[in-house]
Amino acid sequence: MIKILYFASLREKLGTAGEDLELPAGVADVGGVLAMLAERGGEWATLASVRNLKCAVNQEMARSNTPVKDADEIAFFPPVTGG
Amino acid sequence: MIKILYFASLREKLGTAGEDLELPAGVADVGGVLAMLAERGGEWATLASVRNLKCAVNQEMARSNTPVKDADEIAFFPPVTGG
Amino acid sequence: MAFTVRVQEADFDVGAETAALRADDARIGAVASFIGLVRDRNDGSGVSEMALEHYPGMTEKALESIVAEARGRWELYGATVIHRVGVLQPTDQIVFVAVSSAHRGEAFAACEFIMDYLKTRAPFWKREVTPEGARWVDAREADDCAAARWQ
Amino acid sequence: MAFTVRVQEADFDVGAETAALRADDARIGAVASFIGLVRDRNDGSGVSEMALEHYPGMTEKALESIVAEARGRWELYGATVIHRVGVLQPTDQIVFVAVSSAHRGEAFAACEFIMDYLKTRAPFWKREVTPEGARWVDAREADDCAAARWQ
Repeated sequence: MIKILYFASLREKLGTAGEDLELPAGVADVGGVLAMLAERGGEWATLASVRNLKCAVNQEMARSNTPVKDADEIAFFPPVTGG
Repeated sequence: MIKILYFASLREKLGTAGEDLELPAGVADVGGVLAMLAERGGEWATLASVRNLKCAVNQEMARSNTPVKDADEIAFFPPVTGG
Repeated sequence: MAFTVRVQEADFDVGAETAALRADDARIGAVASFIGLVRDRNDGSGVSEMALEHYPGMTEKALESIVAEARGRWELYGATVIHRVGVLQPTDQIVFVAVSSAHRGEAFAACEFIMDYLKTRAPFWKREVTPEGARWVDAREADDCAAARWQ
Repeated sequence: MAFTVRVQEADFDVGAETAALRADDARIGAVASFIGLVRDRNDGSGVSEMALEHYPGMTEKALESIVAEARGRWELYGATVIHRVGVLQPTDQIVFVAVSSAHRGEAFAACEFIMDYLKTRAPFWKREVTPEGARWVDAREADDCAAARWQ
């Protein structure tokens, strides 16, 4: 299982704050997770093309080619605006 | 009359915090005041050559050629070290 | 604790936090600090309320790593970073960053560095309520530029 | 008073001064501040006591002109400059500079500018007591360089 989290405007757009999913064979990085989610269609299909989409794996900033393995926590969010 | 003030290490070295003096004819700028004081000899003679000697006329930073006239307040001091 | 990072809903007391940072350490010659506040206008609209969301867990790690990076660059005796989350009103305090060191140059630099990095790396998101409705605040390019100058 | 300059023997309260500077002005998004403190060491010697002398009259004028110059360079909503004089001990507060504005860049810049100029233009002199006796503190070349970068 992997845990996926969505924050801020992404959470609102997707209508969920997160989910637990089985990591399918062949999905090995963040880009693979996004491709898997895109198969759902609708808002999910456009997730990967959200302008400046940010991602963290296990609470460290990540990129499309960052590896993903079982039990990881993957978060998607827009650029941060605190401070 | 002009008022002359001495601060910090200069005040200690000269043994006075200030004095009121008649402005002699022919003394027209800060350099002239220093030359007049140097005539006293002793520590006064070396005042003009104190490293980084600072001067203010009427509480504004001044230089050797800044004009001096009757009723002015002239201050001599070392570089400032506040803050 | 000379180095402190906190994420909280509660307000903070600038005087008390500054005293705690100093802790009567006589090596400290300089304390530079910054307070970020909710303004009643942003991007041309009135703002009546703001909500701050964050990523619990990652936020604290990100702030601690920003402080660690500042300590690697400058000799600091202490640093305090407090960031609020939840619903805030105009004039409310959002963030406090304070840094202590021997001399002012390093205190100013480290304080500004921490703020610049916090603005681009710590997972906080602002949502503001305006007369035209609620909206998520857009990231400012100026913040990326501010952070980039430290690289 | 949004713009305040004070020279005083009494200590100051950072929390109260910050609150007075902000005065619930909802245009303010940023407050940058600096506190200078007496250290127990300087130039390799222990310091047990410090005395601050100044030039009454000129000091206030110099500080006001430094603040006016900062206001000409950045859009500020307020500034507070407090400098103590008289006898101080290690860990005592010497100087407080705080600046409010809409955004952090101008608040940080103006606060550091005021400190750099104060260090080279405001007529204060420090005399410190060390185990080797009392001595007047020498002006640091680093302060001239810090002030020169704003020109």
